[in-house]
Amino acid sequence: MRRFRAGWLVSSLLVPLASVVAGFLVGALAIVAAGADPLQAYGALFAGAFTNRNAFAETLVSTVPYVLLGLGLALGFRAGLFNIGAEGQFYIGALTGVFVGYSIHGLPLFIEIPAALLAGMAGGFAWAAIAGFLKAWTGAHEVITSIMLNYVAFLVANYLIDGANGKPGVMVAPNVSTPRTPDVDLGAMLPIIVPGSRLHLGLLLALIAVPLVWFLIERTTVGFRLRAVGFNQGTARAAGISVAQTIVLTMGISGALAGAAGIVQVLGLSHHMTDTVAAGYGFDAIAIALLARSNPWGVLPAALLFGALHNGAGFMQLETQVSSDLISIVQASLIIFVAAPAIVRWLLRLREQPVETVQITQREVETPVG
Amino acid sequence: GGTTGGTSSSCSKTFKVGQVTDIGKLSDKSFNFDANVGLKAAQSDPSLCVKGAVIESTSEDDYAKNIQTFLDQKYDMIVTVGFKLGDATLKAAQDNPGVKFAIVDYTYKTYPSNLAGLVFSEDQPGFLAGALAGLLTKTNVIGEVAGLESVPPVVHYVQGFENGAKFTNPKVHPLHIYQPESGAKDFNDPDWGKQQALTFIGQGADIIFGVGGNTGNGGLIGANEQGKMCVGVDVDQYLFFPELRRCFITSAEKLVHNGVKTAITNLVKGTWVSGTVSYNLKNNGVALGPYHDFDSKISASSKAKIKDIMTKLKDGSLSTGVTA
Amino acid sequence: MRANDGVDLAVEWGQVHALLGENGAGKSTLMNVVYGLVSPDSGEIDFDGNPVKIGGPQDAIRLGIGMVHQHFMLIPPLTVAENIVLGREIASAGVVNLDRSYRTVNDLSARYGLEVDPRQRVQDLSVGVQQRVEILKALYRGARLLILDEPTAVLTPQEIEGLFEIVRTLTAAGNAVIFITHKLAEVMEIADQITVMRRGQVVGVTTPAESKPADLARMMVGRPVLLRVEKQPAKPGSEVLRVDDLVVHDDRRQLAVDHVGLAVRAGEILGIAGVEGNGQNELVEAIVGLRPARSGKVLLEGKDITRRPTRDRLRRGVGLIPADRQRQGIILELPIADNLILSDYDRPPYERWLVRQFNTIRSAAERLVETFDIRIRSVDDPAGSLSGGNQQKLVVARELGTAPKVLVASQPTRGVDVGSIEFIHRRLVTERDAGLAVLLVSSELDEILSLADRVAVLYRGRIVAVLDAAEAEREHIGLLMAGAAA
Amino acid sequence: MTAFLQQLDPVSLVSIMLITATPLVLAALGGMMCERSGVVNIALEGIMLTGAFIGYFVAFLTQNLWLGLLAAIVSGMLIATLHAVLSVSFLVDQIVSGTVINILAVGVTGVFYRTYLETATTAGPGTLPHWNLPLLSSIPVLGPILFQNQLVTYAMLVLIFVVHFVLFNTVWGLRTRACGENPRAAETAGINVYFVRYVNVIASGALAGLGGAYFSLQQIGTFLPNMTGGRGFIALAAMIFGKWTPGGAFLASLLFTGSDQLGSRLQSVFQVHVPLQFLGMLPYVLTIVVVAGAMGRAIAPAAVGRPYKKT
Ligand SMILES: Nc1ncnc2c1ncn2[C@@H]1O[C@H](COP(=O)(O)OP(=O)(O)OP(=O)(O)O)[C@@H](O)[C@H]1O
Ligand SMILES: Nc1ncnc2c1ncn2[C@@H]1O[C@H](COP(=O)(O)OP(=O)(O)OP(=O)(O)O)[C@@H](O)[C@H]1O
Ligand SMILES: [Mg+2]
Ligand SMILES: [Mg+2]
Repeated sequence: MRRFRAGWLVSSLLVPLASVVAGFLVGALAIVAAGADPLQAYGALFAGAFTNRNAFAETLVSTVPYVLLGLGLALGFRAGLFNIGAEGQFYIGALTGVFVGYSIHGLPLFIEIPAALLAGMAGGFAWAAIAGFLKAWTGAHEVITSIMLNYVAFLVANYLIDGANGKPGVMVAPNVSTPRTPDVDLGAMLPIIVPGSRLHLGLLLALIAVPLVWFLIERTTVGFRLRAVGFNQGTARAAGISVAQTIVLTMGISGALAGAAGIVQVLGLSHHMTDTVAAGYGFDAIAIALLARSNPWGVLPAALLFGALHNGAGFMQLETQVSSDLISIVQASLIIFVAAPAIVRWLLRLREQPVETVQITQREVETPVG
Repeated sequence: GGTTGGTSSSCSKTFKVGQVTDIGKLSDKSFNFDANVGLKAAQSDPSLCVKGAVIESTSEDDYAKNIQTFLDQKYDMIVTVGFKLGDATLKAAQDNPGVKFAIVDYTYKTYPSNLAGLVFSEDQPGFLAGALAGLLTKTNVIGEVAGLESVPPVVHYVQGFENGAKFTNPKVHPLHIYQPESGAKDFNDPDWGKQQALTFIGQGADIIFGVGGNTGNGGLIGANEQGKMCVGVDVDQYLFFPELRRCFITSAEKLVHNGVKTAITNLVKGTWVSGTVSYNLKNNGVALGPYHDFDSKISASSKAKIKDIMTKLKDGSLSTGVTA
Repeated sequence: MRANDGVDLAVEWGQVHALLGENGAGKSTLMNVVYGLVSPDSGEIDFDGNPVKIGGPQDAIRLGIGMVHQHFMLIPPLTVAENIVLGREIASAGVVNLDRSYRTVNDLSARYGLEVDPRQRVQDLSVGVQQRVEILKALYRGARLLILDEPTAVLTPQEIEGLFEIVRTLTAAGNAVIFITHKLAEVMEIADQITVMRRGQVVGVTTPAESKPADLARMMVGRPVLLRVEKQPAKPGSEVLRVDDLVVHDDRRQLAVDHVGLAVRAGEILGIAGVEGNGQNELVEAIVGLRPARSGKVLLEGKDITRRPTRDRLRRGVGLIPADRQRQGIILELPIADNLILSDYDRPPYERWLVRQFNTIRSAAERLVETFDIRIRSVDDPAGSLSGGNQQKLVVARELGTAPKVLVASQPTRGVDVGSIEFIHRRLVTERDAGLAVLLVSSELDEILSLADRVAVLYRGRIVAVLDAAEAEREHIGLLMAGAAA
Repeated sequence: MTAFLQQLDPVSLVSIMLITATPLVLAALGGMMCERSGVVNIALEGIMLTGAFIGYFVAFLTQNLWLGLLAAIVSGMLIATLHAVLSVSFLVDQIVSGTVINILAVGVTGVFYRTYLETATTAGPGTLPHWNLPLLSSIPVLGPILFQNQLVTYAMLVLIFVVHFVLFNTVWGLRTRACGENPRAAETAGINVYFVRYVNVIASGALAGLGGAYFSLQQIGTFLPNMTGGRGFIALAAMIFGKWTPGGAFLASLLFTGSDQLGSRLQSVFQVHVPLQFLGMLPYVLTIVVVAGAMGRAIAPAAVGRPYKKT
């Protein structure tokens, strides 16, 4: 029993801790190489993420979309689907959601907010379902299609908002000089939950989403279905599970979460949409889902970590004047050590657990769907 | 790297000036970069006592936050770049009347007294460069490799350039291409730009106008590689691209750095001007760059023509025909 | 030579050493240790009288040890020749010389009478032929000690005879063979020495002369085993499953099931005899809806289900024991409990309002584990931690547990030890007597003969004969399976 | 008609298609070596970006293009080695380690560009010379398309055949494919799966690194942040689309660059006034359509993406 306890302590506390430390250490090397003082840099990063005025609130603001995006991708991974398309689904979700948001008027917020949210999620669902449908019925590899759909989604949003050939887009706000949609109706804006900050109700939505997604995956028959398909399509099919249907459904739900991220950003922050609303979220989302080992609960700390890094980066640059890309180096070195506990075990010369394979994307490559 | 320090000891008060870029970041080789040049210029000018810093925005939700970061650090002035920051800048200016704001390439209908919108008549240098191109082209075909059509300054340059070329050479056949919107590659797809230049050259073009950050620069590289002439943009690119020197006939200059430095100077000297500040040929906010290596190859009469056009544009007796 | 688990095993040159043991006894693991795939925690291996260190298969191959794994170690998209020479390629300057490879393989297969086409892709081969390729692989590497892990499961009686011939020539030439099987008759016929394992330990060393099959069975399982199935003549009831003029294609769009018609009635077992790869899998998959029927009909209790989805067919009372447990039977990564209720995961009592009912699932699973004597630590362990035989028992337990109207059982006892075979067979017979209709597909002739009430022989996708099990006799069916005209 | 042809300018169209396909093909070939041995390589983008940066950085410091080219390849191999160590030795999910490398590449190149290159005013060593192959280059149509190129493009054309030969004719290729289809079987045949995977992953780094040199050393003559612009992912698509074969990947890349160039010409030369966004969509939509319709299922190497663990 004691040895079990010790093992548990090591694997669940010491190793992750050591991983983060190791990650920051490697990041420090890069900071030095970039000609800055790591202590000053990390100090500023921390202050900018947590201790400055409103910093923690801002960190949470950045965390919200990460949580929703991370959940979406994690869910896909569990079904063996590598949904690279989060960014595109983010765009479409924001687009459909904002359309409803500025089209409805004067209804109470407990109607308008859900309406806009659902519209956004529906948009994301539909967009992701395209890739799912193509995979299920033509075998088209979702990595290709979802990458391509990202570009298409951006261009759709861009066309509807920016317009083309000098003509304004159909969704552009009248009499504003910048290409953006009208503001959503007052009742559709997510209320601020920390006065004086930008932290909005989206945080609660994200926090609710985590247990919901966990429950969906681990406790419902739908979740069982998608895990079964993720592990072994042949057996799933023989057990009467429709693999094709499951793939479309899973891609859809995954996309709905990405879409939710998009519309929540709009309803909570800018209240209107531009064609760069999703810029920069796509790959962070993948990294977060992977860091979380595709586990919904894991998404929470992973998203918080990324939110803190994202948010602290500004102040770190103000203090050090090193390129904002520095944060990517820190992110990467953190992921390496967190995703590969084996390395840390090996560094710490811990022989208890053998190197275990950490298979996060349960992709079953060999059997195509039919 | 960075722009910390630089203030001389004689300063009674140090003015802290922060710049917030749009998601194009400083490496856009365009207005974010030029604005930063202006900020650095102000900083290294000992008479101004300026300490500058920049924050690059990585996603559009950062705009308001990054401005706020400077405000929390009690900065005296904040320079923002591009229409994408229009809303965030206005709101911050209204909430912080004690802090001065300047936004590049953007105007408002009404301004608070602490906000200035710096705009530039890109059509004028575009027209002049086009006029020169019209005179120098032997094939009567010229090409423009441009950035996003949704960014007004780009369109002003292109239209000015084409009108100028037609003005001096009615037979000229201008070809232009705007970079398709792509998000990640906006203003930053030099290889694409280069291939477009090659396409134009395949159509007989002998002068390429690169107008669109690194995408346009790709066009210049293509022209240089094929031994054709090229026209730079925004700054005197002859100085920034030593390896392309032999192709530059001139650059259509938009002196964002001057604009930014002037705005900062106004703050320091207590001569702050709010509202729309337009820079044009009259106040040297825009200019036609030097001919450099082509100086000898351009006939006196041509130079005279250009001078004449310039004066006409200044006194308004000639219009570029571009409606901003 | 010695290996761990406190196992001692001594193999003499020139002898066939049979290794028996119940499922999960550790036979494969022990052999994997000898072949360097699994590294022993303690103990040593002596070869030719001197201790050797076998760090990996390279070492084993160098020493002249060859192993034929039951789960084939072949690379489907590669050709027969490529598979055989892989690792010891015939090449000049790093470039594979295919012609010489082909010739070498041809010579080899001629020498041992193992017929293969070196140019064919392995994925296009029947399992029996794949077995030959595996053996050729070992021989090509000049194995002096040949390990065969349950090699006869997929061979026809004729092929088994052929294999035994090879084994005899090998041993006659002074080589040694370790022969793992669950079929006692084979042991009696081929073995010189016999080692019996149970729960990772050696429980007996003997020879065919010293002990009878029943004794071996008792040693393996630890209790007396009935090797023959006790059953009354069937009392067939109404027709449950009917297949009319069915045509099915395989993955390569080749005709696999060629206008097959058959009917199974309640309370009877219809056996489909045939060498694997003659359309059995396609037929089974078409019946349960995993593969479209090009033409023809599948009827369940008179209702046409040809176009119904699999889920629907299972709901209506079709049960399936697939031939390949690891590809269609279980999900190695999921807990044993989930695997035991797989086909009912989304119906009450295992589901309420889309929510899975774990207590019900666990208790149901534990019941099945109990009744079917599956050797596990906990129903929460992944199914992948079970030995092959126990994985098989898991599938059988699940399918019989759901009380179907018709059970399509494909190779139901593959890789299962005698004790479990006895058990599974008895279960099938009792269910039959309770009115279950069973379509038994098996390449084990003995199994067909001892279980089936009627026997249909499948050859090249056609049913070449249907005989009454009573007067069907072995050699005749064996010939039919091998394609001799009926 | 002739006017149309003159406007279409097919020779320059095809030659531009070929040139712009260069990094796609090289990265796709790299991904192929990698995935044929059972290791997913989603890091092609990051490796190319690194190659583009290091290649130019070294060329800039030494003022020697050839050293730069070498550095691009070597840096690609180094960063690929990180991928191998993580995913082969430490059994990290291959998608994770690939993503890490992509993020890392953006960071490292961005930061060091800012620190050491952005404000540099001295000229770089320019771009790789155009080599017009004697005689060949004067063949009418083919000459300008195939035989008036720069080194990286020539290398791409040659490597298509080399990689095909290696994968399908050599001992190494046979073992590579074996490890990608069934590593356990490969091991029982006495093959060192780890070694094979390491070498292939590193080889893919060399190829993608060379692809990076295309941008900074062959086309542009300087480094610019994110100048690879996501082409690593298009290359990934081209590889899958080409069913993990060099020839297929080559054609897939041409389809992509072709539709891209066509879109541009519609605007610039034919001055068709369809919304630019739709022109921009052309290559992506076309790829989706073809992948879904014409090609159907892409059967990846069976074991790709799965860390191999000895028992
Ligand atoms: N690589 C492995 N890792 C963990 N457990 C294993 C491994 N291989 C086998 N086992 C376990 O060791 C025990 C012995 O398995 P093994 O396959 O050797 O038994 P067996 O005698 O071959 O049984 P069968 O007759 O069913 O093949 C089984 O309980 C199995 O679950
Ligand atoms: N890595 C592993 N982890 C857990 N269990 C394993 C592992 N490898 C094998 N096993 C289990 O041990 C059993 C024996 O392994 P192996 O594949 O050698 O079986 P086998 O005896 O060759 O085939 P059969 O299933 O016919 O007995 C496997 O069926 C599998 O259930
Ligand atoms: Mg076994
Ligand atoms: Mg076994």
